[in-house]
Amino acid sequence: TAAAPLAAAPALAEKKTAPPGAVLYDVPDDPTKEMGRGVHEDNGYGTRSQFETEVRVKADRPLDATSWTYTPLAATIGNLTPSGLHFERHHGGIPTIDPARHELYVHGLVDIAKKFTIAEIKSLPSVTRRCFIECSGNTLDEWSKPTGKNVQVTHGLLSTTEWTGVPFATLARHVGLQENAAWVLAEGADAAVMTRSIPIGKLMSDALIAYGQNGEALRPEQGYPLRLILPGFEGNTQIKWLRRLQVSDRPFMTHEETAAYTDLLKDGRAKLFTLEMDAKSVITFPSGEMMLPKPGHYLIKGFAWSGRGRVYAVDVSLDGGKTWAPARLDNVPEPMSTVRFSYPWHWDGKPAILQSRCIDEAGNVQPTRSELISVRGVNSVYHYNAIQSWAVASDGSVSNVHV
Amino acid sequence: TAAAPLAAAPALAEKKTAPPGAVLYDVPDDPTKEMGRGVHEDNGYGTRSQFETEVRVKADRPLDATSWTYTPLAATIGNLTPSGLHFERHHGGIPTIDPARHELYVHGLVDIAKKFTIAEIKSLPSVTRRCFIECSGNTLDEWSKPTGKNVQVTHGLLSTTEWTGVPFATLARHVGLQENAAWVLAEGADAAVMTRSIPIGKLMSDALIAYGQNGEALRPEQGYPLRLILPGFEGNTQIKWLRRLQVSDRPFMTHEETAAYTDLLKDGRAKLFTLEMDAKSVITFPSGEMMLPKPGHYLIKGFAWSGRGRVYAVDVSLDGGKTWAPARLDNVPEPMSTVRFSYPWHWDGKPAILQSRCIDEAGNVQPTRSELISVRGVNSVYHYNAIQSWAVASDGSVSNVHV
Amino acid sequence: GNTDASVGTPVSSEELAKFFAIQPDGATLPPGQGTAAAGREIYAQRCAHCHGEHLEGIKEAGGPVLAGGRGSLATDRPLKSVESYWPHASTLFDYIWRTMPFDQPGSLTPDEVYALSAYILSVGKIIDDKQVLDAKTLRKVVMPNAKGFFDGSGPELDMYRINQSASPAK
Amino acid sequence: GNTDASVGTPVSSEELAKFFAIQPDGATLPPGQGTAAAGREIYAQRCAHCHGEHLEGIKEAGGPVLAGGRGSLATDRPLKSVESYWPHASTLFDYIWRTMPFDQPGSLTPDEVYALSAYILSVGKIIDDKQVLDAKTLRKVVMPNAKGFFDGSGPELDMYRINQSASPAK
Ligand code: HEC
Ligand code: HEC
Ligand SMILES: [Ca+2]
Ligand SMILES: [Ca+2]
Ligand SMILES: [Ca+2]
Ligand SMILES: [Ca+2]
Ligand SMILES: [Ca+2]
Ligand SMILES: [Ca+2]
Ligand SMILES: [Co+2]
Ligand SMILES: [Co+2]
Repeated sequence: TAAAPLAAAPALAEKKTAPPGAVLYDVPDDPTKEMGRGVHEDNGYGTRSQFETEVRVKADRPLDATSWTYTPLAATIGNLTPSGLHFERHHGGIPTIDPARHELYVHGLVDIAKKFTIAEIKSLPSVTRRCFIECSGNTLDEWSKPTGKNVQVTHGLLSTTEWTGVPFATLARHVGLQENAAWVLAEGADAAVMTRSIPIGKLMSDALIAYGQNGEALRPEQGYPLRLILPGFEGNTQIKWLRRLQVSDRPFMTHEETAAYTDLLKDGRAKLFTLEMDAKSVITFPSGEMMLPKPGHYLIKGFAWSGRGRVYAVDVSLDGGKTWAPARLDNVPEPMSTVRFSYPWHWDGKPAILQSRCIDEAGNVQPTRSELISVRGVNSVYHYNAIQSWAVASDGSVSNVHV
Repeated sequence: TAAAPLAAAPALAEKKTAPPGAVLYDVPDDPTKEMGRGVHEDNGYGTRSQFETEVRVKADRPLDATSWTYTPLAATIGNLTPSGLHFERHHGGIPTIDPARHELYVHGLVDIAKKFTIAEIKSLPSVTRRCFIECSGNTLDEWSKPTGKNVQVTHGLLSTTEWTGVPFATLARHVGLQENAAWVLAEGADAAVMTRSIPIGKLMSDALIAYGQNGEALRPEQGYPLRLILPGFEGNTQIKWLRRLQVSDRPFMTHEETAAYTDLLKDGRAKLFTLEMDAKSVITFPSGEMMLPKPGHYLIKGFAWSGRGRVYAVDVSLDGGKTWAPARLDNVPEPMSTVRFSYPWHWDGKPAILQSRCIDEAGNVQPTRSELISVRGVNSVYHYNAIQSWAVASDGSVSNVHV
Repeated sequence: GNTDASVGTPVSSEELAKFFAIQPDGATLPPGQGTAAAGREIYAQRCAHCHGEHLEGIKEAGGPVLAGGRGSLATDRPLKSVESYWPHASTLFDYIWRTMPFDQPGSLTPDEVYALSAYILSVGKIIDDKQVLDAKTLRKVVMPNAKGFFDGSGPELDMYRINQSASPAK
Repeated sequence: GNTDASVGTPVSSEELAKFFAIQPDGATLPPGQGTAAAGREIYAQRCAHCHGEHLEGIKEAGGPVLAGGRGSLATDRPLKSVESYWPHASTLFDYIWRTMPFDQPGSLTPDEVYALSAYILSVGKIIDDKQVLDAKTLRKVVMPNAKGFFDGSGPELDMYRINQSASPAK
C-alpha cells in the first residue's frame, strides 16, 4: 500500500510544517505494513524526529543581535546538550565566517608573534573533553522575587558539550611566552569584537582553542570556526569566533569585565573578575509549569554543576530545606561538567517544596537564597547560584517560589 | 553597511544551496563590520555551518530501503559521531513512528506480560553511557583484495554515541522472569519487522532500552522512539524501532541470525551468534584518497574499538607491520567505546605503509589479514577485523593496499 | 522513581496474538496450509519481479536468489540460498510472513505463506512438489544444511593455535 | 604531529596594526583628538536614536543609558552608567571604537571616538566640556567610580563567616 495522505494523521494535518530541526513525513497507521523511506533522502545529514518539538526560546529583548536563547533543560536527555539546543548569548549577532579566511593571531609578550590557520590548528594534537558552559547571567531574575515560570527560563543559560581543540599551552610553545606574561586578551571576530582578559594560569591549565563540538565542527552560534573554552569559567569569557590572543602583563579592563559582568554589592562596591561559576543545581522534573497528574511515585531529576571541580554530591529536600537527603548521581562526575541526579519520591498529594543543593569536590555548598543575598545583596545581577525552590501544590501544579 | 550580495563571496555564489544540515547565509567581507544575524532565525533549533560539507554516503544498492550509509570517519572530530552523521543500515526503510502510539511489549517466559508506553519507560531511572555501534558487515569488501577507496567506505559502518535509556534488568523487575528464561527475541516496528535473539545474560548485564541519543531523542534512522542498545554487539542485534521483547528458553533462529549475519568458513560450516565485535582499529589520517602535500611532520590519527571491553592500547606501524610502536590514546578508554589514537610522524618522502592494531583489555590483538583469513577463509562476509594498510606513495598519495 | 513493579500495563494473550515468531520446532505456526502449486501462482504475481522467474534473483531489483548452490558452501564461490544455506524451514515461514513481499510487507495470509514456502522448498528439492505444508508438516522439514552451523559465540579461539610449522622445535 | 615550533606564520607589527586594545594606561591609544562639541554632533546623528537625546537610553531601541546615576550604587535602585559605574575612561574609547554604533560597527575614526568620548564624559560631568581629548589627556581622566571595584576572583569567602548572632554562646 502506498503512503496514506497526510490527512490520515490528524495531529499532523493541523500543523503543516515540521518543528524546527525536523522534516515532516507521512505517518503510516502501521509502520510494519509499509516500506519505510530509503537512505539518503536527507542527502546525508540527518534531522531530528518530527515529534520532537522542544526549542531554544529567546529572551524578550529589543535587539535580537544582542540577546540570548535558553536551552530547554527539562527536555534534554542524558547529560549532553544537543548542539542545536545549546544556549546562546551574542552581543553583536552571529557572524558567518569562512574558515578558509579565518586566522588566529597570537602576539604581545611572546617571542614570535604568529598567525595560525584552521588547518594548522587542526594538525596539532587535540584534547576532547566535556564541560558545561553557563552564562554568569543565568538565573538573574531570581534575586528579589521568583520570576521565571519554568526551568528553561530560570536556568536555561546552561549547556554541556564535548569540546575538541588544542590546548593553549600547545600554541604557547609555538610562539614562546615572555617572562612577564600574566593576562591574555581573547578577541572575537563578531560585530561586538568581543574581548575578555584571561589569567595566564587558567589558559595554561586547561584552556582549549576549540574547533569541535559533539563530534563535528563548532556550530556557527557557538563560535565557528574557533572558540576559546575555559572549563568552569563564565560563558562570556569563552570567546566565540576567536581571532586573536594578545599576551600582556596586566588585564585590559574591557567593557565586558568592568561595565558588564561585574557583581555589584550592597555597599556600592563591585567585584571584578568573578570568573569561576559557583556550585549550583536545579531540579528539572518536576519544575515550574509542570503538573503531576496524581499522587504516587515520581523520579525527581535535575542537573548539578560547579566551575570549581567535580560535583561531589547532590542533596534533595522535599520540605523546603528543613531536611535533606543525598540524591543518586546518574553519571560519573567529570571536572567542570554537569551531572544528572535523581531521587525516587512518593508524593502523598500534600503541598511540598522541592529543592536541590550541589556540593563540589572543593567543599563548596550551594547556598540558600538568604545566605547568598546576605553577602551579595540583590543587585549583583551575575553569579546567582542560590538553591531553587519548586512548590508542588495539592492539585499537582508546580511553580517557582522563594522560601 | 548592509550585508553584501552573495556575489561578493565567489565560492558560495557558485553553489546556490547550503550543504545538507546547513542554511546558507551571506558571508560578509569583515564580520566585525556588520551586525551578525539575530537569535532565533533558526526558530530555536540550530544547524551546522554552511562550510561543513561532509555527509554520510550511501551504498550503491538497488533498493534504498534495504541499504546503508557510511559515516565520514575522517571528518568527525573527537570521539562522538554527530547524530546527523551516524551510519545507517535498514532492511525495510526508515519508518515514521508517532511515540504516542508506540508501546513496548514484554512477554513470553515472564510472570506478568506487560506493555509500556514511552512515558512509562522515561519515568524509570535511566543510564547514560557511550558506546560504539559497528555493523558486522563493516569492511566486508576487504577479504580478498583491497576494495574501498577511502576510510568512509572501508570502515564507515561504525559510529559512537552517548545513549540514554532504561536497563533491561529494570524492566525485567516489572514483568518478572521465569526460571528457564534464556533468550529474548527483540522485534522492531519497521517494515522488516526486524528480529534477533539475544542471550539473557547480555540483556541482564548491560542492555539499554534507549530513547536518548547525544542529549536528545533518538534520531528516526536510529530507532525513534526506542532502540535496544547492546554495547559491543553487532549492530544488527541492536533492534531499532523496538516494539517487542519475547522471553524464551531458546533462540528463535530468525532470518538475520541464520540466513544472514552468520560467518561461513572455508570448510562450508558457518558460525552462528558471533555477536561481539572484535578488537579493531583504523587510521583515518592519512587514509585512502588523501594526499600529503610534502614531506614533514604529520599527526597520524585513527580510531580503535573492541566489543570485548576497553581498548587497552593501540600500536602503529610505519613499515607495513615489520615494526610496531605504541600510539597515544587521546581519550580515556570506556568499555565498548571507540578511542581516538594519534602518533606523531615525520614523513621523509619515501613510500610507507601505515597500519594500526588494537589491543583490548581482554588481551585480544587485532589480527593481520593473513592471520584472519587463515582461520576464516575469505567468504565469511561478516566480522572482518584485520589490520588495515594504507600505502603512502612518494608523491604523497594514499591508497588502500594489502601487504 | 517507580521502585515497585507498578509500571506497565498487563496484557492478555489475545492482545499478544497480533505478534508472531516461529521457532524451529514450529510450535507457534499458525493454522492454515498450502502447496507448491498454489505457491507458484502467488510467486509469479508477487515475488518473481524481484526474485526472478526461476528464483535466480534479480540483481537490479534487489531480490536475492532463493534456490540453488547446494554443495557450493565449501568452494571458492559459495552460493548461499534457502536451499543451500538455511538451517531451518521455520525461518522461511517466519521471514516471508514477516516482511515479504518487500514492496507490500505484512500483506500475506498464513495460507499464502505456507504455499510460498512449499513452492520455494520444492524448487530447492527439499520437499516433494505434492507435499501439503501446514503446522504439522512444516516442522518436520529437514533442511539440507541443517547441520552446517555451530555456535560461534565468544572470541575466535582458532586465532590462538600455535602454528606448528613455524615453531622452531619442528 | 608538529612536535617543534614550526607551526604558524610569523607576523610583523605592521600586520598586527589592524588590531587594537586600549588598556587603562592608554599606552596604545591612537593618534587623533576630539571635543564634546564635535561629539555632540556625531552623537545626534549616529547614537541618539538608540541611546536617547540626553543619553538617557531608549528601552525599545535597546541602547542603554550612558550618564547619570552617580551616588546610586549603594542604594536600592543602583543606576550603572559610564558616569556612575565605569572605572576607566580607556574602556569607553575602546568599546565605542570596537563596536559602536551598534548598527554600523567598526565605522568610526579615532577622531570621532575621541569626540564621542569627550561628549559622553562631559555630559557625565567627568571632564569639562571644553576639554580636548587625545592620547595624552584621555589617559589622565579619573572616573568617579575608579575605586569602586575590587578583585573578586576565587570563592565567595563571605559565605564562610560564622553568624555570631545565631551562635548559641551569645
Ligand atoms: C520489491 C522487491 C521484492 C519482492 C516483490 C519480493 N522480495 Fe523477497 N526480497 C527482496 C529483498 C530486497 C530481499 C533482501 C532483504 C534484506 O536486504 O534484508 C528479499 C529477501 C527475501 C528472502 C530471503 C533471501 C535470503 O536468502 O536472505 C526470501 C525468502 C524472500 N525474499 C521471499 C520472497 C517472497 C516469497 C516474495 C513474494 C511473496 C518476495 N520475496 C517478494 C525483494 C523482494
Ligand atoms: C542601533 C542601536 C544603537 C546605536 C545606533 C548605538 N548604540 Fe550604543 N549600544 C547599543 C546597545 C544595544 C548596547 C548594548 C550592547 C550589548 O548588549 O552588549 C550599546 C552599548 C553602548 C555603550 C555601553 C553602555 C554600557 O554601560 O554598557 C556605549 C558607551 C555606547 N553604546 C555608545 C554608543 C555611541 C557612542 C554610539 C554612536 C556612535 C552608539 N552607542 C550607537 C545600541 C546602539
Ligand atoms: Ca501511510
Ligand atoms: Ca621565552
Ligand atoms: Ca556583507
Ligand atoms: Ca519469577
Ligand atoms: Ca574456528
Ligand atoms: Ca565579599
Ligand atoms: Co563574573
Ligand atoms: Co555476527
